[in-house]
Amino acid sequence: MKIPYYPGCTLNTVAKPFDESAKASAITLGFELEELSEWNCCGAGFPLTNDNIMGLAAPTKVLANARAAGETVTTLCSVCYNVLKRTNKALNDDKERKATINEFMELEYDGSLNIVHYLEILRDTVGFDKVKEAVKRPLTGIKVGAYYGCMLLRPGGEVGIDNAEAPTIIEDLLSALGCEPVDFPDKIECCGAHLAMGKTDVVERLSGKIMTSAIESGAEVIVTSCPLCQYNLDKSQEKIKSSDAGFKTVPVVYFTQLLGLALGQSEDETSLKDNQWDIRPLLAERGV
Amino acid sequence: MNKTEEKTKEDIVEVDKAFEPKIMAYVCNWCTYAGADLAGTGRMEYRPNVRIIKLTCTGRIDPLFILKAFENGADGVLVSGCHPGDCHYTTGNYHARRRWIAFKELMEFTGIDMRRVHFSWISASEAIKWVDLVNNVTEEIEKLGPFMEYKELKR
Amino acid sequence: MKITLSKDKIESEGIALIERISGEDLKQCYQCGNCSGGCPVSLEMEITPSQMIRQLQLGNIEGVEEANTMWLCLGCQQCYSRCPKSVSAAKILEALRQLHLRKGEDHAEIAEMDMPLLKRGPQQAMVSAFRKFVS
Amino acid sequence: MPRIGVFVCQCGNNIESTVDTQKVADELKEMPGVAYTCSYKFMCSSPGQEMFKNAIKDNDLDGVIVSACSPHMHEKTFRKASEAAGLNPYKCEVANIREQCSWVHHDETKKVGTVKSLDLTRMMLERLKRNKPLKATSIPVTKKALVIGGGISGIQAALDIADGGVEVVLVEREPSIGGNMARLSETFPTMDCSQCILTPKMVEADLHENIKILTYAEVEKVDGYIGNFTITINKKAKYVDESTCTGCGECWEKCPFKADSEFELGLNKRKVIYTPFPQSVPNIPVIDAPKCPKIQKDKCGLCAKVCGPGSIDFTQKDEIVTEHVGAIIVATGFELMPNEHFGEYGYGKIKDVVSGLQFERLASSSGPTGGKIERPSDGKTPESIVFIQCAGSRDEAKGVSYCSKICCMYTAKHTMLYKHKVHEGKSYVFYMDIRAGGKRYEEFVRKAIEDDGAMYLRGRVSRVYEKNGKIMVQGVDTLSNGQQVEIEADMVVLATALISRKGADSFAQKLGIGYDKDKFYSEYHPKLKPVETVTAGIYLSGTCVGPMDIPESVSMGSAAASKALGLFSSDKMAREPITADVNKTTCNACWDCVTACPYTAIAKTEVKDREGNIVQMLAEVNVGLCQGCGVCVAACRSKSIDLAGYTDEQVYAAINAF
Ligand SMILES: Cc1cc2nc3c(=O)[nH]c(=O)nc-3n(C[C@H](O)[C@H](O)[C@H](O)COP(=O)(O)OP(=O)(O)OC[C@H]3O[C@@H](n4cnc5c(N)ncnc54)[C@H](O)[C@@H]3O)c2cc1C
Ligand SMILES: Cc1cc2nc3c(=O)[nH]c(=O)nc-3n(C[C@H](O)[C@H](O)[C@H](O)COP(=O)(O)OP(=O)(O)OC[C@H]3O[C@@H](n4cnc5c(N)ncnc54)[C@H](O)[C@@H]3O)c2cc1C
Ligand code: SF4
Ligand code: SF4
Ligand code: SF4
Ligand code: SF4
Ligand code: SF4
Ligand code: SF4
Ligand code: SF4
Ligand code: SF4
Repeated sequence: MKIPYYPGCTLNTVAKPFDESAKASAITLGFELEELSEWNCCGAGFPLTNDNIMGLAAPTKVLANARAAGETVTTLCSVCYNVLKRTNKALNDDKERKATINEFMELEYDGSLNIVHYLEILRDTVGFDKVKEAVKRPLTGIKVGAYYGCMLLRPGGEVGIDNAEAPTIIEDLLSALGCEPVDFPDKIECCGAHLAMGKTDVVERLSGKIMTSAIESGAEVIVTSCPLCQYNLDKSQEKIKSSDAGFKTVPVVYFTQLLGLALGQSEDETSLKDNQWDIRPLLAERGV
Repeated sequence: MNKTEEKTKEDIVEVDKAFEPKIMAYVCNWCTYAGADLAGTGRMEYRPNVRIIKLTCTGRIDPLFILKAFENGADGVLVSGCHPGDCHYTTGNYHARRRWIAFKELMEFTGIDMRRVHFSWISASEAIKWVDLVNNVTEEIEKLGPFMEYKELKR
Repeated sequence: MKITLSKDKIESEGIALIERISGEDLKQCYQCGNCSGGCPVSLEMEITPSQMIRQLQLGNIEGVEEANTMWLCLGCQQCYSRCPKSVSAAKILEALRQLHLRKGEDHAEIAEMDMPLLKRGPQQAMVSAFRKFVS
Repeated sequence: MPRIGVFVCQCGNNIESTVDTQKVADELKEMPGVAYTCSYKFMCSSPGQEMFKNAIKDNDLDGVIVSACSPHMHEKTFRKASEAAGLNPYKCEVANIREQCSWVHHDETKKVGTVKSLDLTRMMLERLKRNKPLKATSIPVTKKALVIGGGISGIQAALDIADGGVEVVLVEREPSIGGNMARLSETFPTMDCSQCILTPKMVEADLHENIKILTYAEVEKVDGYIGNFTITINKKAKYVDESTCTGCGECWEKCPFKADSEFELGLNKRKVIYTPFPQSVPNIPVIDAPKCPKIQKDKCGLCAKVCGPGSIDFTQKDEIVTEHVGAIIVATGFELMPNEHFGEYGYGKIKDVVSGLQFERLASSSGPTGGKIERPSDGKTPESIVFIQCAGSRDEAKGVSYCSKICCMYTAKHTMLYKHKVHEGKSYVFYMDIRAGGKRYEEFVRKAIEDDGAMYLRGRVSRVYEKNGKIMVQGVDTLSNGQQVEIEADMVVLATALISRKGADSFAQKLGIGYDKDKFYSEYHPKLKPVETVTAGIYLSGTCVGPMDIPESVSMGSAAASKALGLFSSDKMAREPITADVNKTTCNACWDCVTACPYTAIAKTEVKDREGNIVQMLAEVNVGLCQGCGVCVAACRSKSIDLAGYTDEQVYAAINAF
């Protein structure tokens, strides 16, 4: 089974490990992520203006190209998922808007694309019990905090991969991999997002609060589904550590890296060495 | 004496020899009829061209009543009942309202100028609204002149 | 600070423009404060999201123009998600930013961006920040 | 040729000053069918009416017109007089030449008024010629009432009707009457204990010779109309013989199995054979059949062994009973918004986040903790409690748009109960507005704040989460610069929205009454007919209409009872003969009238031949339900339905005389 796949700007570059481990895991689980032959950046944010439809042009172009490739498109990055899904809804909710935007499109888009996140494929198409069966290297005893951030969940009515206030989809996957998921209160709070560009002090406070919340709840590892979350959590630790000697760092990895590992990919294949805060000593310590 | 009253009084004298429109009013027993009574109790004054037929509810009004009025020499027709939501029979006037939509087409088909038909909601306390309605409609029909088409058609 | 209220101010062109850009009806907000309670950056803001909306309800655009609120909003949708009236503070803040950006006024702090670091950071951060701060 | 009399009233000078009444009388005299006319000073006076009656008799009149004041004024007077003179009252009509003529056209030359009066009377004359004599129907009234729902409101209604000397059947779906009030600890604004004031009423209802209580029972079907309803009731099997059970309690003492107590809202267990609470009325247990191993798998049977009178009967079946009643009072009450609703408030997940009603149980001396405030998770006395108002209420996005009206008050009460029981405790209340509009209500809330130290914070809570065994409440105080506030609490109480009961809409359809968008039942008129429904003979009471407190629920119960007693005050109920009737030969069964009728008074009926084959379908008007609006008449395209007193023929005759 081949599923058209939209990587988005970041997975093609700095978030390569996210992309590669996901692709490799897919093969093991019996499907293939087939990258769209033509794609552009989605805009990295759903346009919040009401009077200007041009912000919708970039994501609509992505949707049009994806629709040409099939009925479904999958994404890995939470932001891409959010933008594409909301754009699709916005177009379908307002036919007039759709018509207007189509006037600017080379390829017309009719609104009929189904946008799914990689996690949804694992849950709904493959099934977490099938994932569990495929696990070769159970990550037994590793306490993992699933960090959702904002884009995967909100607004509930428009994005809604899961319950927007109490999601469990990543935890359910982690359980299938043998990990011990750790619930922590700040898992749906925002990391600071684009304030990474300039307002790093704010990002440190927000990301720091999230990580502290995870660590205090017992997490030894944090997984994310977004390159920006990953970056903010990673980068903040550097700074927090320099100002607070008592702060214990925590490895932050993409959920697909743990998935790949559990499915039998090597530490190299899952690019574990590329993570800023190394998870390998912990794995070694636990003998997994 | 308010402004409308003064004006109409002059008019009455003046139109003595002029065209006197005949206006039929179909009103419901509970709201508009009582509103019209209140105009009387308050000794208000309005143009005398209207003849009221009291019905149970605007929902009772068959669109044919309106055509029939024109056939019998009316120059204009008024229909008025309780405000939406206030119907004595809870929803009768909603039925009436829905019926008008279909009725408008029929009217246009029969060649009746819709300006000759007025629909309105007047409650039992809105005597002034009733007075204004009658005055305004009378004035407007006066401008439109006598309704000849149907009479000719009948002949 | 005293605010002098008037119909002209409350129903000004500027307010209408903000409502048009955001697609939000400011009157719908009943000031429950939920957005401010849930906003992850409200502690950093000079005026919190619900206060910002209140100022706009009073027609006091200048009062919110000065505040850092609009430049701190992350677009995380927590405010909108939990608003009992489905008002999006995020969209209203976007409208306030647009008032600047459409006049060609970039948000000054762009200069503070750490460019070399950016090379190693995720593109999406850059794209997103540029959309929010630069015309 | 008809013999019609026309009586033109001068009303002293009220009419005469602008209408030449003599001229009207004279001109009418010339009209065909008119046998008598006159002009008279005061028609409504005693001599006027004597003259009127004599004229009818002397001239052998078969119809009369009184051209006088508005029919809303004296139509009744003149119809009564007609009847006294031997004339059918519906052969008397009033032409309105005062309110709608002499009083609004001030032309002293009398020209305008006379012309208009002539027209109005002439139109009425043509209409009258087509008036049929109508007979005010009267329908017999069954003097018995059904009350559905045995909460405080239903109990009050039942007691008032029963005290009025009329029999009442009180149907309650739970094993005991009492409703939600039975769950409350103490009640605002007077703080009397709920059980102390409710139990005597429950017992009184139980012992009242005019009240029959059917518990564990539900209304399945309602047929008929005002004065004549037939009710089908399903009495669920209790597996206990009510006639012999003494309520000794041996059975539930010994029953070895437990289930969650519905009454305690999951805070406690009950046995499989149980009464919901100790003061239950009737004090007769029921067996929770799905949970009883004896009934499911023929194992156990302990209760039967210990029951002295041998009242346990595992073979009992549901029973259908039929009741004939004249009036129905609906008092089915409310429920709270279900727990799962509050994701951001951690409900369901965090054990110490409870609903207001659960808090009532924790504060109640007959509750699971014996009235000690203890947190459900570990039984610890909470040092601080956060109360969150408007949980689900006033929340268009995720809850209901309306204000639940009572939660401001019961939250203030909760803070007091807490303070009185836990002196060291601190309570915090998040509110948006305080709605305390009742007698001594505002004072009550101020007391909670000023005397009992409840900290009121204006703002909504954004989220509630657990951290290190504490419940973190993150919200805002909009009065202090819209600042985020955070409280470490031991317990959180949600003032959850009052909502209509599940299935309230389908139950309304069964009864033929209206409901609003929130599925609360609709009053006939929200101000002036607050206990009536569109269906005559069915009345509303209590929180099935909308959120309200005990005083209001009780007042409404009494109001509904007085409506029913009014109906029962005579054996027969007079009905205006203004009702619709279907012409059986032309009705083509299109059902346009059926959908148009606001009172569901038109039924689809089958016409059968002698063999019982259906030969035709017909619309048929139930005159008991018909209110005479005439909507159906205008709806029928084949002109197969007409309204007595306002027939097409009558209306057209009036139009033709225009
Ligand atoms: C937490 C809380 C605290 C409160 N505190 C106070 C207070 O301090 N003071 C005060 O004045 N008010 C208080 N109230 C309000 C009070 O509880 C209500 O006003 C009152 O209980 C309403 O009574 P009712 O008879 O209308 O409804 P209910 O008590 O709900 O009774 C309805 C009855 O009908 C039965 N029923 C439902 N459907 C059917 C059916 N189809 N067939 C047969 N039976 C049916 C139900 O089983 C129930 O017994 C409080 C409410 C809450 C939630
Ligand atoms: C400004 C205002 C606006 C309002 N608007 C609304 C609204 O929009 N909707 C709404 O539902 N309610 C409204 N209300 C409330 C409404 O007016 C009252 O609820 C209602 O009028 C109360 O009626 P009542 O019969 O109890 O009292 P009243 O109307 O006061 O009637 C009492 C009567 O008793 C007579 N009386 C007094 N003493 C004696 C005596 N010793 N002997 C004989 N007769 C006596 C008085 O003369 C009076 O006629 C409003 C009230 C106000 C003040
Ligand atoms: S949550 Fe919504 S209603 Fe409440 S203050 Fe914020 S915008 Fe206004
Ligand atoms: S979108 Fe902006 S205002 Fe809203 S909660 Fe997030 S950061 Fe705060
Ligand atoms: S019948 Fe009417 S018009 Fe005649 S005297 Fe009586 S009140 Fe006046
Ligand atoms: S033991 Fe028998 S008599 Fe006693 S309560 Fe139970 S059923 Fe009734
Ligand atoms: S038979 Fe059922 S009800 Fe009776 S004691 Fe056993 S479990 Fe309890
Ligand atoms: S009564 Fe008070 S707590 Fe309840 S919904 Fe209304 S305002 Fe909110
Ligand atoms: S007159 Fe009105 S109530 Fe009677 S049957 Fe017709 S529509 Fe129904
Ligand atoms: S609308 Fe007329 S024809 Fe149709 S069912 Fe009713 S009575 Fe019969």
